[in-house]
Amino acid sequence: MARYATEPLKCWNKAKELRNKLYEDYASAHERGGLRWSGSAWAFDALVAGLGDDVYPLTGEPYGASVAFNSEFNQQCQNAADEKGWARDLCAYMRSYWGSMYLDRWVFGGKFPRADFCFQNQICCSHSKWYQVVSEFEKVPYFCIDVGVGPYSQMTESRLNFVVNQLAEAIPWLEKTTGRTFDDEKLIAAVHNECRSTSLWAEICTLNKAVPAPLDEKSMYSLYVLGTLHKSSRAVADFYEELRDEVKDRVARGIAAVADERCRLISDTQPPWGFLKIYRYLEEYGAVSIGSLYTFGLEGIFAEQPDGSWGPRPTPRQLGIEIRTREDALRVMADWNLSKPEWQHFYDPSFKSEMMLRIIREWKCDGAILHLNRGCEGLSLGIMENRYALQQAGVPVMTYEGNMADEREFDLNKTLSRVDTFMETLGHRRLEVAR
Amino acid sequence: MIANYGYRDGSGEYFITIDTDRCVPCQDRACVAACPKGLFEIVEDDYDDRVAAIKDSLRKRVNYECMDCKPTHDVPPLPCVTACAAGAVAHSW
Amino acid sequence: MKHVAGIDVGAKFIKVVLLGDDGVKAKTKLQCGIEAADAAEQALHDTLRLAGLALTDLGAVVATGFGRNVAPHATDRVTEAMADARGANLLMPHVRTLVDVGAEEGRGIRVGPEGQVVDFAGNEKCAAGSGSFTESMARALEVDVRDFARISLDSTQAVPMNAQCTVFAESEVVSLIHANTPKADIARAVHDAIASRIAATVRRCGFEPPVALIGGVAHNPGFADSLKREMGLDALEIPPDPEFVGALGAALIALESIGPVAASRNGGSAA
Amino acid sequence: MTLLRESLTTQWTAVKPVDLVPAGQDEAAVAAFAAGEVIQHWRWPEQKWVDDTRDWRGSDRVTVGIDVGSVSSQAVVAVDGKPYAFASVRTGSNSPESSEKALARALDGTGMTLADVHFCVGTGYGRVNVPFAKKAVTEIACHARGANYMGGNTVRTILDMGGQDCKAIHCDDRGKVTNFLMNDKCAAGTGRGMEVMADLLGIPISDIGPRSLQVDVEPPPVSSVCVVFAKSEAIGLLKAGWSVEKVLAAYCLAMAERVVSLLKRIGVEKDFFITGGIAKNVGVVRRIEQLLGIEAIKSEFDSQIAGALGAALFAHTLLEKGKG
Repeated sequence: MARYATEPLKCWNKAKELRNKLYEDYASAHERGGLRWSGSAWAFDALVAGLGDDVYPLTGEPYGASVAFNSEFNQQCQNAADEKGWARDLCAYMRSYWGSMYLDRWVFGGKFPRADFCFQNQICCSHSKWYQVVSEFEKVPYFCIDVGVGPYSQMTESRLNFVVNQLAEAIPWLEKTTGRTFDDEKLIAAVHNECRSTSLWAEICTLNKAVPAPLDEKSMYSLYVLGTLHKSSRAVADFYEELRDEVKDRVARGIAAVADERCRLISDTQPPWGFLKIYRYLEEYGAVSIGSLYTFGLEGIFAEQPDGSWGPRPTPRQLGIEIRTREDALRVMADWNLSKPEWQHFYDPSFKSEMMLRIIREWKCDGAILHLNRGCEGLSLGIMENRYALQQAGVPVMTYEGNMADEREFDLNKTLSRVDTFMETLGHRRLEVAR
Repeated sequence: MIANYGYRDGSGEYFITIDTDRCVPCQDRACVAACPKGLFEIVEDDYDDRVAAIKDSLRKRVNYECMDCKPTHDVPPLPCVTACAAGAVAHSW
Repeated sequence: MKHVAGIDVGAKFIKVVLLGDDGVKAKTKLQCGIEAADAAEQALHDTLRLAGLALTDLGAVVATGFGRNVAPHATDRVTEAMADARGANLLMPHVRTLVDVGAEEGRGIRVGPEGQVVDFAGNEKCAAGSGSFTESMARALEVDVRDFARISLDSTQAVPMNAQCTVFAESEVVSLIHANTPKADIARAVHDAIASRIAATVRRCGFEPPVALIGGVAHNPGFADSLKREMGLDALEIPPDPEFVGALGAALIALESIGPVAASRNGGSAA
Repeated sequence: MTLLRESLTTQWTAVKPVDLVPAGQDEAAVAAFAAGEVIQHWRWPEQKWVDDTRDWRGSDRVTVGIDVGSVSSQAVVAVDGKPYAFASVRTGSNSPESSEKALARALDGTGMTLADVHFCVGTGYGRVNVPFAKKAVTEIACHARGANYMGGNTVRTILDMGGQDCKAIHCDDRGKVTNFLMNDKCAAGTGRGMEVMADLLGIPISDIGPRSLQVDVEPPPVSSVCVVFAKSEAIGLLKAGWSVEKVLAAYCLAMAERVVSLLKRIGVEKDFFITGGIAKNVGVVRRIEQLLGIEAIKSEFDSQIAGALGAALFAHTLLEKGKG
C-alpha cells in the first residue's frame, strides 16, 4: 500500500498551453506588426517591455532544452555547429540554438524565426558570446550589459550603480534600434510582474519543504520553465499565483508527488534533457528529488525570512515600496536580479555549497545527486568543491557525468546502475510492491 | 587536387585545405615562410607536381599549432591565407 | 547444513564462490562472452557438481557484477561496490579503500569498518576498458598477456605516452616499436597510462591508506606497481585470488540473508 | 560472525580456484583455452587468391603493389595491368617483415619469385619500409586508382575505412585524385573500433555486419564521438538487457554516422565506392547508403586490396613510361 495519496496537478495543461503560446507569440510576432528579440533567460526582459506589449523574447536556454528533447533534430544541430568549427566543449544549449539557426529550422516546425535584435547580459562567459554570434550571423544589432559585479552579500552602492547606469544607457539604444519610443509605465508594470513571478516561484519551492513533497523535480522542470521564457510577463506571474494556491492546497491535504516517498534528495545543474526517466527510476526506490538550487534559484528569488529560514524574497509591493519613476524601476530591477541565487557561485563555490546545504537542511533531504554537466560551464563551475563541502557536512553524494543537451556524452544505463549503488549506500532496496 | 589536412576527434573538426592545382604555377612559395609554426612544406605529390602540404608530423596537431594565429575574438586574417597570392589555402575552423 | 552461492557475472569471466556454514566450499571461474545467462547457469551447475551438491542445497544465491540481472536462480542482486566491500572487509578488515579493476570497468570504493560502502566512484566513459586494454596492448607488442605484465617491471625509463585515447595508444605503441623502444619500457608506459586514469577515478571518492587492489587486473604486477606509484602509496595490498572478492562478498551477503547471525548490515540486505 | 571470519580467511587461501571449461566450445578452442590462450575474437581471417586461368610467364609487365596498413597488409601481383594474385595478412609489429610475408603469401604456388617482378610500388602506413619497392606512393592516390579499376571509371567518390584511419577521396574518370580528406587521429569510424567491439561482444568480426541487421527496429546510435564512449555505452546497454544484435545495430549506425559526416565535408558525387576492411561489413555499408541515399557500387574484388592494386597499377604505368 502506498504511503501517501497522489493526484495529478490541475493546472498542468495550462502550463503546457502557456509555454506553447509564448513560443508562438515570438514566431508569429511579425504578422501582428510586433518585434522579436533574443537573449538569455537571465536577460533584463522587463526593460525591453518598455518598447510595447508586442515585443516578444526568445530565450536561448529553454529553446536549447526543447531542441535537446528532440534527439534526432538535436544531433543535426550539434553537427551543424561542429561543421562551422565550434568546439564540442562549448555550452550545449548554445550549440543546439546555433545549429537550429544555421539549419534555418525551428524545432516546432517551419523556418527559424530571426530576431530583430539581441539583448543580453554578461555573467556566464558563454552567454554574451552566444548572442554576439547570433547578431553577426543574422546581421542584427546587439546590446550587452555586464552584471559581474560580485556576490549580492557584498553589494555596494557603486556596484549597483554600475548595472543601473548600463540599464539606463540601454533605453536610448532600444529606441534607436526599434524606432519606438520607450514607455516608462510599461517598464514599471513589467518590473512588478517580474518580482511577483520570481517571488511566487520561490514560494512554491518553499512549499516543497513539506513531507511528503507536493511536487517532484521532474514536474517542476515543466513549471519553472515559464519563468525562463518570460519572467516579466503578467500571464506568467498570474499562472504562478494559481500554481502556488494549488500547491498550498496539496500540502494542506498531504498530497504527495511520489506515493512511496521515503528518501528525499536534491539534484544539481540541468539534467540530461532527453533522459528524465532517471527520476522515474528513483521513484522505484521511493526516492524523490524535491528540487535543486538550479530549479529553485535559476529564476526564483529567495531571501532570509523573519524566522531565519530560506523563503521567497518579499516583492516591493509587499513591502509597500512604490515604483514611480524610470530610475526607481531600474534600481529595483538591478537589485532584484543581482540577488538571484544562481548568480552567486560565479564568484566562489562556497556560496553555492552554503545554499545547497541550507536546502538539504530546511527541505529535510537525505542526500544529493550531482550531474557533472559537461554541457554547462556556468552551472558546473566548482561542482566538485560543492560535492566535497556536502560530504564534509556528512551528506551522502552521488555524481554522474553527462551533458544537458548532447547525449553523446551521457550514458543512461551506467547512470542507473550508479543510482542502484547509491541507493544501497543509503540502505534502500527497490520496492517490490507493484504500485 | 584539393588536399584537406587535419582531423576530427572528440573535441571537434579541424582541417586546413590546400588547392594544389594552384600551387603548380607558384614561384615564391610564400606560405612556407608565412607560417610562424612551420606547418607548410613543399613536396612532390603522387603525380610528380611540386605542391604545398602540411608536414606529416604536425598534421594531427593543427588545432594546437594554429591557436597562436586565432585569438578568441576579432581574428585577424591568417598569415598563411594572405601570404598565398593564388588563394589556395583555407581553414575549416 | 545450509550452503549459499555468490556469483559475479563479469564482462569477461564469471566467478562463483560456494560457502557452507563451515567455510569455503569452492571457487570457480568460467570465461564467458557478453551473453552470460547460459554461461552463468553452467558456472553455477558445474561448481555445485564439483562440491558434490545440488541446486536444492542452496539456501540463497546472490548475484553481482556486470550481468547480475541475467544471473539465474538469484534470490537477490547487489551492485559490484557492495559485494566488493563486503568481501574485502572479510579478507582485509583494516583496509578502508578498494581499487577494483576488471576487464571493462575500474572503480574506487571507500569502505566503512562494517564493510559498508561509504563512497564510490566508477570510471567515466573515457577511462573505460582497463583490463581489456592491456590485452590489446600486449597483442600490439606481440607478447603474451602474462609476460606483458611482468616485463613492465624490468623497465628502466618512463616513456611518456601522450595518446589521449586509450584505443589510439595502440598506434602510439606501434610507433614506439618502430623507434626501437625496449618492450619493457613500452609495457610500463601502457601501465602508467591506465594507472593514471584509474588513480584519477579513485581520487574522486577520496582514499586513505591502507589501500587494496582487487579484480582480475590485480594479477598484473606491472599495473599494480604503476598504480602504487601513481597513487603515491608505499604499500598496495592484494588479497589472494583478488578477482573472486566480489563473488565472496555476494556469498557473504547470501549467508547473512539465511544465517542465524543475520547481523543487521546497513538495513538493506537483512532478510 | 568473528569466529566465522577467522576460519573463512584461512580457508580462503587454502581453497584453490578451478577454471571451468566453457561448454559448446569446439576442441581447438578448448585446447587453446587449456594452454592458457584467451579466445581471441578480434582475429579476422587472412585472404589469398590466384587467377589460375592465366600464365604470367612471358609477360614483360609483371608489377607488384604492397600496402602496409597499420592493422593489415596486402600484396597484389598484376600481369599486363590486370590483377593476377593477391594476399592479405595481419601487420605485425615490424613493417618490413609484414610486406615480405604478404608478398610471399601472394606468390605462394605461382612459381613466381621476386626476381621476376619488373616494378614494385609500396604504399600505406609503412610504405617507406618496403625493402623491395622502387617507389612509394601515398595510399590516397593508390586507393583512387584501385577503386577506379575495381568499381569502373564512373566512380567519383571513394570512402576507405582502414584499420586506423578513414579516408574520403574524389577522383576523375582515370582514377586521379581531385579532392581528399583523411582522419587518422581518432579511432572512431575505423577498423580498430570494430575490433574493439568484436572483442567486447566475443563474436567473430565477420559476424558483426550480418547480425547487426537482425533487428526489427533500428535502435538509436551509441555515441559516435569516440570508440571508447561507444564501447562503454554498449556495455551499459548489454547490462540493461539489450540483445547483442540490437547493440551491434546501434554501434554500426554510430560508425556509419561518423563516417558520413566526414564524407559530407567534401561532398558525395556518384558513383560511390567503398574500400577497406569495413566494406565487408554489410551492417555499416547498408547504413551508410541509407544515410547518403546513394547505393555503393559493388565489385567482385576483395575491398581490402584497393590500395595494393592501385600501387601495382601505378607500377604498371611507370613501367610503360619507361621508368622501369
